[in-house]
Amino acid sequence: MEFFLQPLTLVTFFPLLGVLLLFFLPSDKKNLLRWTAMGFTLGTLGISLWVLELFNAPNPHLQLVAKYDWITVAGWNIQYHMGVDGLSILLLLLTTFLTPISIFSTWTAVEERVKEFMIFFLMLEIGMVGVFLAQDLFLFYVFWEFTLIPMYFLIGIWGGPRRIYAAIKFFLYTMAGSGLMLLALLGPGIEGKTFSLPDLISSGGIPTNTQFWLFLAFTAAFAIKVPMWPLHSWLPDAHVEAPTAGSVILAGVLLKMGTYGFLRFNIPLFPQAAVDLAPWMALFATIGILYGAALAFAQSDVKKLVAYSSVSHLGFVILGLFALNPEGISGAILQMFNHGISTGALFLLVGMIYEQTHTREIKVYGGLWKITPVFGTVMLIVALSSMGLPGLNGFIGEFTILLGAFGSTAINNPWYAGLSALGIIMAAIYILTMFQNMFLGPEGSIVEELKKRGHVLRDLNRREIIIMIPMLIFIFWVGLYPKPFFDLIGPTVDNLVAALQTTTLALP
Amino acid sequence: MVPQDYYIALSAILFTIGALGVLIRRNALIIFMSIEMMLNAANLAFVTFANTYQHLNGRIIAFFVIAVAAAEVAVGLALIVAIFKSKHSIDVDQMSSLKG
Amino acid sequence: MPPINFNDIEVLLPLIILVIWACLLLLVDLFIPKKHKWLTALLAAFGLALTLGFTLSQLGSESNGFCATGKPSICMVVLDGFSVLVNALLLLTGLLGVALAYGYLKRMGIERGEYYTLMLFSISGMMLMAQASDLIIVFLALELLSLPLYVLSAFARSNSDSQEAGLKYFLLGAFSSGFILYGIALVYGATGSTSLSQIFEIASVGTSSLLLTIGAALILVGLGFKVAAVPFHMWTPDVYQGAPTPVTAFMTAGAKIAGFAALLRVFGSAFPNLSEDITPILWALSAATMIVGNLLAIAQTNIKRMLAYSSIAHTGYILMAFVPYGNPEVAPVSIAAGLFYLFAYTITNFGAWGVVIALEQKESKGLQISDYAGLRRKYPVLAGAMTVFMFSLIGFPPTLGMVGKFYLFRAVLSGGYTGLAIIGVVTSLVSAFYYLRVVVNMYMFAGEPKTDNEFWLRFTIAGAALVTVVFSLVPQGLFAWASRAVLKLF
Amino acid sequence: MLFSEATTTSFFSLAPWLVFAPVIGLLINIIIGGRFSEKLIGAVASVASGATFIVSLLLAYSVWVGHGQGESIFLAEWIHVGSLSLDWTFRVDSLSTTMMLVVSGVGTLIHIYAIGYMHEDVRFKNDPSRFRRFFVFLNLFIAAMMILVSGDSYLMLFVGWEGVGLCSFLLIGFWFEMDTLARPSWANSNAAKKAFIVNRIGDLGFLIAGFLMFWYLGSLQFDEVFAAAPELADTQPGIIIAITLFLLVGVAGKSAQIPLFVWLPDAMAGPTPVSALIHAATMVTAGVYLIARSAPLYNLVEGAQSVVVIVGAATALFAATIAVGQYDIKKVLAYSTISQLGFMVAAVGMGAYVAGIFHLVTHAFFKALLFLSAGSVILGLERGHHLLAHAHNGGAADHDDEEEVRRTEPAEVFDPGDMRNMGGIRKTMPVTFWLYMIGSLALVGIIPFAGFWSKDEILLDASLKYPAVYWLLSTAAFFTAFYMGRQIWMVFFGTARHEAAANAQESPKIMTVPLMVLAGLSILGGLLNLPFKGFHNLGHWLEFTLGEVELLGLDPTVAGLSTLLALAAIFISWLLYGRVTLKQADRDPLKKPLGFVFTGMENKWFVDEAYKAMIVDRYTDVCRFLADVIDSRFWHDWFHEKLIVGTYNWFSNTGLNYYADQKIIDAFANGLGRTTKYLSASVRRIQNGFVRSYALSVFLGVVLILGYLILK
Repeated sequence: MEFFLQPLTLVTFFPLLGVLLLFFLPSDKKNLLRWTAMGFTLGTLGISLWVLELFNAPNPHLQLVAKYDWITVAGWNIQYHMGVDGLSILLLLLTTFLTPISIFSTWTAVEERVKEFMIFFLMLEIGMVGVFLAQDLFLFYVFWEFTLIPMYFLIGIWGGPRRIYAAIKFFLYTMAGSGLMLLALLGPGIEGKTFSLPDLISSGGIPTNTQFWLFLAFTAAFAIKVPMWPLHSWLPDAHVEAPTAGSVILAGVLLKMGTYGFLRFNIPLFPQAAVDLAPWMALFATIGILYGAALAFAQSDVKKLVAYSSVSHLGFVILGLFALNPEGISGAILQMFNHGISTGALFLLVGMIYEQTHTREIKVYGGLWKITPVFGTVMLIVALSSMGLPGLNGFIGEFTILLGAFGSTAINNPWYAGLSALGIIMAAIYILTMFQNMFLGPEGSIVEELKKRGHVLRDLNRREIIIMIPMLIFIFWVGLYPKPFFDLIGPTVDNLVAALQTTTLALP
Repeated sequence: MVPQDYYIALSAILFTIGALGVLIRRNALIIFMSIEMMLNAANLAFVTFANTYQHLNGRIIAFFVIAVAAAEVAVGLALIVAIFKSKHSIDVDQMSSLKG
Repeated sequence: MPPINFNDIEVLLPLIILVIWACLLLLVDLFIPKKHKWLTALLAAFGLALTLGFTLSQLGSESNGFCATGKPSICMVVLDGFSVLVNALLLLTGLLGVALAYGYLKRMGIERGEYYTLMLFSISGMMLMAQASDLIIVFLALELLSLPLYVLSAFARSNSDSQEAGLKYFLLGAFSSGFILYGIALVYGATGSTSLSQIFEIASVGTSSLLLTIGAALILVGLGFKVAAVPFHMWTPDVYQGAPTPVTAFMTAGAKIAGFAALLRVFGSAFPNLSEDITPILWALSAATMIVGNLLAIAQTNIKRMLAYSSIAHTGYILMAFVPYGNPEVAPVSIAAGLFYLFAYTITNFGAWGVVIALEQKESKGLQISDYAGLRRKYPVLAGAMTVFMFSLIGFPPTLGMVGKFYLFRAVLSGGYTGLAIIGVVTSLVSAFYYLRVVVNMYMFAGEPKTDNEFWLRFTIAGAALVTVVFSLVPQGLFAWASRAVLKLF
Repeated sequence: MLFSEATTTSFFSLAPWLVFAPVIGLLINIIIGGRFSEKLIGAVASVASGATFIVSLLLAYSVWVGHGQGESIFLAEWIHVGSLSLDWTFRVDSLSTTMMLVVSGVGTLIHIYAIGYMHEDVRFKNDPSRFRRFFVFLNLFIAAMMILVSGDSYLMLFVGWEGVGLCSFLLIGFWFEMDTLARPSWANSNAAKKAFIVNRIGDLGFLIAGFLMFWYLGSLQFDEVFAAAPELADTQPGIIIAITLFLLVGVAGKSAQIPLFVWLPDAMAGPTPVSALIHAATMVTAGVYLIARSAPLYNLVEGAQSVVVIVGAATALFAATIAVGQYDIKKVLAYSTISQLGFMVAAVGMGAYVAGIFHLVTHAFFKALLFLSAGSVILGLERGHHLLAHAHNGGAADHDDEEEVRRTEPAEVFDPGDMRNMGGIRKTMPVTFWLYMIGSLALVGIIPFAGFWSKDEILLDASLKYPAVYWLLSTAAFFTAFYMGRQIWMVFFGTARHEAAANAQESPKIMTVPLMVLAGLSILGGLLNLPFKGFHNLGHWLEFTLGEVELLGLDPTVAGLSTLLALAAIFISWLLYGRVTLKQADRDPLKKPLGFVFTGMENKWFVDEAYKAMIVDRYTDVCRFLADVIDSRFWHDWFHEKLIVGTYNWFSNTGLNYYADQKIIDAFANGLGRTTKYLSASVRRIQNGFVRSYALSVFLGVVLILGYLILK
């Protein structure tokens, strides 16, 4: 019993109760199914808030640790080891926050096979929360891979016309990376006789050469997940075909698993390699930022646009992480959260209009702000947050990241930050172009077409507004008063950077 | 006395002939006979080595092998007969409906 | 003639019981009317369970049996942790095989009592293989397990595919026994003995002779054939497709376990000194098997064939663990990993074949992957279980397959064969292609599959799925077991 | 710290209300404004803006009684991460209060004016519901501008900096579904987007300057930066130069200097109060404020200063020449604004901060006046035009009847802003005419109007420090007088060239009264800083913040020369435009003598076209290329689909003659080349079902293994 009452165990496996309950509910009572799933995700959110309450921010170490022997025979030393610290607390909250929002957004969007949808969604939440809390390499891997399965079904069953293609591509791509990670995480596990991350870090001393290869292997998994340029090819397909809720979770949480992996594993576990390779990571991040932004501009499909913008935004996160200084890393963590909120909100909004018009072609829209003023205003705020307008959340993250990267001794080249800052202009270009083409200008052809079909474009309804309000609150909150967020992150990051400085040669 | 190397060489040749027979012939019975030839080549080797080491082991093994070969014959012939009954042919090349 | 040694009997006790039971069953079956063949099945299962009980009671004991007079190290059979676990696994395979077969035989109209007897005999051959400590016993056990399998493959007499499968298997099997026998002869020639312990002693003294190495290589070929390693695998898809499905299920697991047991036993205890020569060959075989098995599986539309190639691929994975067999530090991990993976594979595999059997209709209908379309809607539990099996075969959590692969890779990496491990990972990725195809069909396409409600089949499938998931979450016990499977060395 | 001076008369703690007041105003209008009447909405917004003005006054008073002692008022922690620590802190000193007063003062007047203006505008454009939105945006602008001028750190300034950029975007694109002539079009939204993006380019410079400051000077807070700068200037002056020049990029964006000025003329798409408030009086002067604020940095590096001067002076002249060739009443003013901003930038570049700020203040007065008067003219023409339309339709001219207006579609495309449609408005709109005259005279710099004093001070400074620049600026001043003269003659004198002009109607009081206030300020603004000893009020006031500044007297030569130039220019313009009234279809009289030069002026020297050809189109091309060719065709289709998926297909084909599972592979199917088909056929042959070939495989395996063992 003690095992199950650990706060972190509870927050991870609470949705499992929902899954079990859903199995026994009749599949034709759709609203019952929806509210059950909603209830359990809200419950998880509640538990995660309890975790936040228990979390002692100034303590830079793992907290609320749940540690039990799992497999400890035959030379194995695998533990059920969960813990939360400044690196993961925000992402935990982001996950538990976005999941109910996504489920709420499916009320009218998912009408078929509701029961399965909800089951998969709850399973997905288990995996995602587990990824952010696991402190044992093996446990992490299990959760990491597990998230793939429900997402695969979510895309493959409830997705768009090319859903199966997208689902398989998503699955194989991610699996390709994680396979190498599997080998790599066995490396320290065999050498160090343990899979516990804190133990491995504190024992340290992986030879520089080994660090290098293991770093690359982990990078393969994380870089695909992020996705870093040039491994991004699966993302637009997956995003375009995924149902709205899937896109939200995919962009909001799943991609963060990659950047989080870098932060949790690559940097502390292979500090020397991280320092040595930081310029390369920065290079790829910078290319990703510019490339993603350029591509986003050229898209005619709004979901693709947002997908490519994710490539660009997550480039910022990578850049910040490998600045390897407190500014960059804190900024990157906050930016993960921000991106989850902003891009999640973008996908939600795109989904809301798609539900009415069934097209994602930007061309056919136009002048929506006049027809649907509330929708337009919310979209504007979210879009501005995505392009990093000061006063909104995106800016805080991007600014601190660029600031950190600019003076980073690890990257040691202000050009990366300088060029990446171009990404901010390019973000303005594609976001504003998108906003203009959909919401400004004369009425688009879709309005006429809908009229012919007897539809009138409606503004956001109450449910949709309720979905968006918490997103907007976070957008403003982080933008205007990010202190509580930085307070959660700061101590752990300072500790991490200090540890880096003691374990590596290159950092002064 | 014939040197034992000759016996071993003979056994190797017999084995090879047997193996090639399996590869070349199309009649299931002849293939089967070739396999028997391979087994007997091994028997010859056993007996020769037994002679070299002055053991009984190798000779006893030869008897085991003969017994096993007999069992194989029983099963093999039954299979071949069954197939002949339905297909009226024991050409192994005609049995290629399973492939790919 | 030496007096009967009860110790010898004890070493082989489960095997002896099983053989006697099989012989009795053969007789009893004559008196069981055609309508009540379930009784035969039940008796066979009971025999297997009984033997399993005896086998498990042997856990922890270690001894030799049928030793040369005055030379207690030169023995015919051996009892050790490894053999007990392999035997237990084989008996489990048998039980699952019976469970899968019962309804199927009835449905297909080929219900005859000999089926179970033949299975019991084959299992006794397999068990003997795990316990053999003399090459000639290995050969005899090989024949004992193979001959009933030839017959079983052709068991559906009216089905020409089944006949073809039987004959192909028989011809090629006999062909490969020729190699193994000749290999034994050469080893005998090189060392003057067929006893594993003596071969080990002699081989470790002198420099390794070419004769010995070639002999060992030929034995490897023969065993490689049994476990379906590339390039000795070509019979596998044809036979697995043609044979009645429960036989196939039984073969994929049983013959593989026995083959690997012999491989480990022979090479681990007799030829560790040849590892310098043999390891590269094993490496190549393993890599080729993984690659060819997975790539050709992609092309299949028939689920039996696909699973056959998948079985080849899994041979490659398991072989991977044995590549560092000559490294005394890694060898125990290798054995444990291999054994664990065999267990994981057996459970998953039986589950998957169970679903295949459930959907198979007369005249080889319902065997296309596209016949699985819409399974989710009509039979959600079946589809769910199949999904679990497919993910387990890919090696995805939370399934046994994933834990097994984890264990395997650990062994390989411990031995320092990173390249092989990478091939393993990449080919698993390739394998996801075709396993997912089944899942896609079940969940994302519409169709009207049909299946009969057969309790034991359903029970087996559900049980396998449950075990696959649950034991992946609490594998501690299984790991402990696997690690007890130590080869008794001399 | 908050009340370290602890004077009873200190109102410093009110500083946050600079922002809160307009935010409360806009929140009220957003949340419950839907139920308000237009008057009430306007009143709420104006009161909010007025409250800001009062707070500004109180703050200025506090600074004054504190003998110029400024205060930093801490509100809340903001970004504290690593060694970066920034707070929401308001800086109240003489410089920032000057800006606050200008912004909130002019802003409030424009709020009031806009109540009248927008009332009509939304009706002419057929969307009265947008009235509320306008005032929300205006209040938002005031809030952002207040953050800009009161920020205590570069980053907080940047928040306001981008915030006003956003408001500019929103307000330029206020009528986003049409062009300036209310035809359905993308023009207005394009202008809005252009403004934002060009500004962002400047902001990039700002950001990079910030990064440099942080890493080399250790902070972004003004005082800390300034304190650390001298030391750095000794060791690495290059860094300071870089910082100041990157800041200049930001300034060029926001204050529409070369080469980033292109957005401002387009920004005239916004409603006229917006043009007046944002794009003339306040926002665009933020760049000037930034340089003045960064004076301690600029003072350290003379090289950077001269760059600023050159940019400013060049802009002043360049824009002035373009203004000569424009026909749109607002476009002329827009280029005039750019030109005047050039004056200011040049001034602050020279270190003549007082002159720059002085001109900023006076310019705010008279340019706001000019724009608003121009707005009045435009509305007057609109009214006249609608009157005509009604007359033609035989209906009564009742403008307050919304239904009536809505049904009335303009019979022809009529551009009420085109000066070629005007003429003789002097008579129909006398109040506006006089207001416009005052504004023009102030702009042209006729003594004693405000513009004279401030411009003269800049010219004087230039003549002392940068003689060449002095001549550039004087030439610009000459052009200024010429284009203003041209405008006045074309708009107000002569006879009407269009019936609408003949029927133009004067604007209501709510619009003209604020204009009168501005006119008063335009006349008397010079009093702020007369070039006589004891009258350097602004100079002394700013000294509190900027440190010792040089206070110049009046140089009769410079003043006389500039006045002469102005009068000469006006005279020439009368010769060309005033003597004879032009006909509507007439070519511009300058066209003939100047030829292609005038064509250049007319077409803004083709800068927009050049940017489009060199940058905009190229950017689009590159993006398209990356998206279509590199990412889609090469990376996605070729590499992934052909190479990876194609290989998969190929293996599918090895076993079978057709795609393995059509339904699934459909998605992957991309056709196989002949080579792959051939290959697949040959591989298929191996697993052919023949026992003997299987045996051969075994045999070959044996041979291989034995071969390896023997030959090893």
